[in-house]
Amino acid sequence: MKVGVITYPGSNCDDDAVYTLQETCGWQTDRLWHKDTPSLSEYKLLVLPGGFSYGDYLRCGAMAALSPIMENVKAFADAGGYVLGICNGFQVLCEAGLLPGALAKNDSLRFVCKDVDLKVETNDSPWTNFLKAGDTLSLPIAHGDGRYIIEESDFAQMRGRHQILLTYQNNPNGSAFDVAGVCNEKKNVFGLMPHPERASDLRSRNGMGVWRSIQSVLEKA
Amino acid sequence: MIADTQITDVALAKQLGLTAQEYDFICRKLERKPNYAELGICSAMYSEHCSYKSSKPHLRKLPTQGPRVLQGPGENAGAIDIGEGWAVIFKMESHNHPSFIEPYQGAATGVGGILRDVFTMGARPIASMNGLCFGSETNPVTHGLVRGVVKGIGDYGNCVGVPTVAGQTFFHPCYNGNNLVNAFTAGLVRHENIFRASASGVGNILVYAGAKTGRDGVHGATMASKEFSSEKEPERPTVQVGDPFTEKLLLEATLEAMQKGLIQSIQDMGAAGLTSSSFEMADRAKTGLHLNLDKIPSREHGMSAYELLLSESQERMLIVTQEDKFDGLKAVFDKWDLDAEIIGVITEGKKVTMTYKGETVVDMPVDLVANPPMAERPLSAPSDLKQLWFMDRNQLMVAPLQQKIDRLLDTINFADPTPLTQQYDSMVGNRTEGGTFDDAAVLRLREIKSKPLRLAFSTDCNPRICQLDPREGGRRAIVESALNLAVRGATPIGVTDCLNFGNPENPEVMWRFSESVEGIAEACEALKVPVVSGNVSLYNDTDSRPIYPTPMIGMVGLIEGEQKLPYSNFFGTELELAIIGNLEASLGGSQLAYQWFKRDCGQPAATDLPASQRMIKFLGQLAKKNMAYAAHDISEGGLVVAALEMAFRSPYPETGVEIQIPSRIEIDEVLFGETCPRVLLAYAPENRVEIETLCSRSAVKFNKIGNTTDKAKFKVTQGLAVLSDMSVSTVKETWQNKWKGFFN
Amino acid sequence: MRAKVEIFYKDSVFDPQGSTICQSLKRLGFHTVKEVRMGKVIDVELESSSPRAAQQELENMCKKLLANPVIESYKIILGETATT
Amino acid sequence: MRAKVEIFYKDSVFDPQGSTICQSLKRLGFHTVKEVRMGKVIDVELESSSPRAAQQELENMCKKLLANPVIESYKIILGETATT
Ligand SMILES: Nc1ncnc2c1ncn2[C@@H]1O[C@H](COP(=O)(O)OP(=O)(O)O)[C@@H](O)[C@H]1O
Ligand SMILES: [Mg+2]
Repeated sequence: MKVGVITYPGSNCDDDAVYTLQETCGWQTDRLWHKDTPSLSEYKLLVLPGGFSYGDYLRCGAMAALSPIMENVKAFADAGGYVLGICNGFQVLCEAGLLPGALAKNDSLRFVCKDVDLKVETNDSPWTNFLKAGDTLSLPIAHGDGRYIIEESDFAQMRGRHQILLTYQNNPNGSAFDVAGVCNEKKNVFGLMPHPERASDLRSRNGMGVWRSIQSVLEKA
Repeated sequence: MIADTQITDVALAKQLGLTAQEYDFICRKLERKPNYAELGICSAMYSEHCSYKSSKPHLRKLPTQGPRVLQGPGENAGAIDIGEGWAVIFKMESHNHPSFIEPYQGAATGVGGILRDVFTMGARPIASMNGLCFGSETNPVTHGLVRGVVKGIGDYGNCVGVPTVAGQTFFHPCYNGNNLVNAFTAGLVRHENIFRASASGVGNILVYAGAKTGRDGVHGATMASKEFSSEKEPERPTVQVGDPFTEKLLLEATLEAMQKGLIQSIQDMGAAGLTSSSFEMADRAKTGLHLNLDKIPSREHGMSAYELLLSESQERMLIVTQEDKFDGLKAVFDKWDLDAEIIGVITEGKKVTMTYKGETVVDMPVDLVANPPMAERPLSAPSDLKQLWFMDRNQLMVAPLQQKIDRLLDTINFADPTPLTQQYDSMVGNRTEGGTFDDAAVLRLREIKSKPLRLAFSTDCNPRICQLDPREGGRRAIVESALNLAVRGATPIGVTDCLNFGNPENPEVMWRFSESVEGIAEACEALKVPVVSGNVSLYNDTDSRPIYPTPMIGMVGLIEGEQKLPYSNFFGTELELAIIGNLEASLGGSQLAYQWFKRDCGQPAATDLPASQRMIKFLGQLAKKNMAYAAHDISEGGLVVAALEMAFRSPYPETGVEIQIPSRIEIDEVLFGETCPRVLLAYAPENRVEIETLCSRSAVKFNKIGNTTDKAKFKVTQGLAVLSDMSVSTVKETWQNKWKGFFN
Repeated sequence: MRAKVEIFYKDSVFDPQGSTICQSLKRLGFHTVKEVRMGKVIDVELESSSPRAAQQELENMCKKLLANPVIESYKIILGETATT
Repeated sequence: MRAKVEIFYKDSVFDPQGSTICQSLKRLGFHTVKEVRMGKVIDVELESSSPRAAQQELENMCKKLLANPVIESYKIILGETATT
């Protein structure tokens, strides 16, 4: 199974993602460069990693969302391809319009790095089918701009469609409705602020739940 | 013919910080007067910050050799062999003065500078630490400084993606008006990929790479060599603004170009910018250079040669390579959206010449600039040491124990640093293991597949001891750093130091400097750890009052093979506690002495170096047993603080401690003494025999001192007498809340 | 030609910076302060053929990059110079 | 009364954010853009007795809290309303 990790200028969790996908999950992992526009059809999964693309200048993820490769990523997602955005990758997906909502500065105005308890809202998704709805999942966060913003009506609709996958048990950043991770309507695009790739072998193995979930879907596909 | 449009004289030289003798020396060597740009070059390179003219003779006393040393002091950073063909590169550096003027940018650019020192050597940075000293918490400016410095460090390191994994923060009135920001970074590299900064190969080209040059920080090096005064506004060059995004690009571009064989040698442009990087590279290779300043990518109009040479714009590199590699090099930097321009060529003749706008603006021997005359600084022992050593032991003796404990803990120096440490990304890189911000951070080296290897990092310095007895202060900084590593099971393998002192023209400051360095040297020799890099920051005074001597130590340790990390907290409520080392310790220079007498006093007892070495070895062997135990070194605040910290970090809120002091033993000395080396150990009772046996085989002392309980109390008894019985959770709450105020 | 773009969070989005500044100002004794909103201002030097062209270009820049319509609103101000 | 304070880095201070945005705009095809400086704008609602009093209060706020005189300069604009 072949997966791709995109590097933007300023991405800094791309190595961590590659390490986890390749060494821990055992998937063949290619690095993709934001300026290139390769055919993505050979990939089962694309990962937009964490970091500070373009230094988080202007707005997190805004400039990366306009990278040349993003046209291809959009086409890939439109065709039903699986796309995961972690932390800065989540911000890029929102800025690119592949996920609803937006991410703003934490209400504490501070960067925060710690383990947080998440609630698995639903397992009716390719990203959480290995988990149990209602379970607690502890994953690390490390961000300064993780406050998810969404209108109440949109939230209600997304919730009804099982698009809200993860919420915080103790909201660390002021996210609306405690949202930590959401997917699009088709559920093939998922973004989350916590870092499953930092919790897949060393600090804990809690992140494996996400990888096992998507693996089962990709293997069937 | 040299352009002499601007004539210089002694008065101008003095304005730029040179002495009359230095100016005279320069004129004699040149056989003419230097022009303005040349004088600027000398003023920067002759400054204390660049020349080490006061400190160099003393630094020669530090042991820098050892079987693992691949690169000692003298390059951008030191290199230590860790086996399997890999090396760890590390260094610690100060950014004190810039951080006082503009805490956020000053601290940020400090982190940027140390990162560049490490990746210039070819290493990928994997961990950072910082040592911070601030003035009194009641000083109104302290809060702003703490907030700015912490945010600056965090924003820069987080953005580049290097985890900040450990550090030390110390508050004391002696830093009012002159706070310290010392930044440490370590990186990983294969032996064969270590790069050095030498301009060798006549005909090779010099390439400028990275961010464009502006007027920022012109004369930063000279500023770092002057004291602050609260009266007159210090000279303020334009503050340098850090750009961590460009730094990240520069890091990736540099490592990629190195890996593709496009770089022969490289140096970052740090203090004194292009001037120091070019002259130092030529000096190391005994070559000359010719530079064309018109080629420098600049972002401001109308910059003079002087400004181009002395700008301290951040995120820039000077690269040496063969001419035919330039296209490849440029392609790599283009890929990362960075400038790369040929600005010069390596020549014979140990001379640097520079042209600008068609004129020769600099024509100077390398040696004259790169090797300024050393300064002879007289030393004299302070006359008031005996007074400082006086401590009214009786007054303490008669006070009730609980009162002493309460006062001991009533300080910002006993506080949970979580509100600070959470602002640092401590996990990026996916190497950070276990609880970060313990005595030492531990990182697994995931890139090394042939053998499980981990590195441990710690930083330490106790300025009180350094003030009262600088030689002991130097020794203790080394031994405590080493113990911080050893309690996590790591073997110390290398040291970097950042020596922060006052004005070297003050003989008492210089005496303390010399003593500290000798103390560090003694301890390093005893523990067989070499010093491979470091930094000196002098002129840390305000209104002629020097800071306490602060030789901040950064130490690196190695853990080979699979072994479980020891706990650093009480991991159960039925553990036994033992002090490894002497039961009693001296109160001289202790936190209790300061808290009680409101001044640092008492004569610190000397660290027993052979005992320290045995203890480190013992801790290494204990860690290999794969037995569950917890270890924490006993330092500031003595046993009381060590035990409380271990209780606070227990996963069980009901965890308590009971300390039983044997009869006829001095209670204060057991509980509050800080003589080094002492370690607090917690273990399951069934393991006592094995630990005791190892202790006696290792010739270290084992003193059972109490146990953990499930009563959530901190209890001290002697015989039947209960001397203290306080609630752990109440103390913990205060401990947790102290730092929150800084960040609201 | 010089122009400025001001970008603020929409009123519906909580502005933690603004409210922190407001609190701090009150703590410092500035009691006349009622409300504070914090925004970005982008000062652009551009060589457009006419003010109308400039306006159009800036509109496009805002739509494409400078502002995020989900949470922000913007205002273009032509011809003003930045603070010096 | 409504007022605005604009805060920019002083001209002599490097503005990495502005220059990164400038490069991005150029890459996106906005070739007329020559330079970008990024600043903050603070929109304040205050109940001062007079415009003069307001001006004075805002000056004090800038000096005390809003601007960092070491690297920033500020400009007070009375009476304007923020974007909505
Ligand atoms: N400025 C700082 N930067 C990073 N880490 C810090 C800083 N200050 C304190 N820490 C971390 O917090 C931990 C606890 O601090 P402290 O209580 O002072 O240390 P100790 O365990 O030696 O008593 C330390 O191990 C250190 O790694
Ligand atoms: Mg310690």
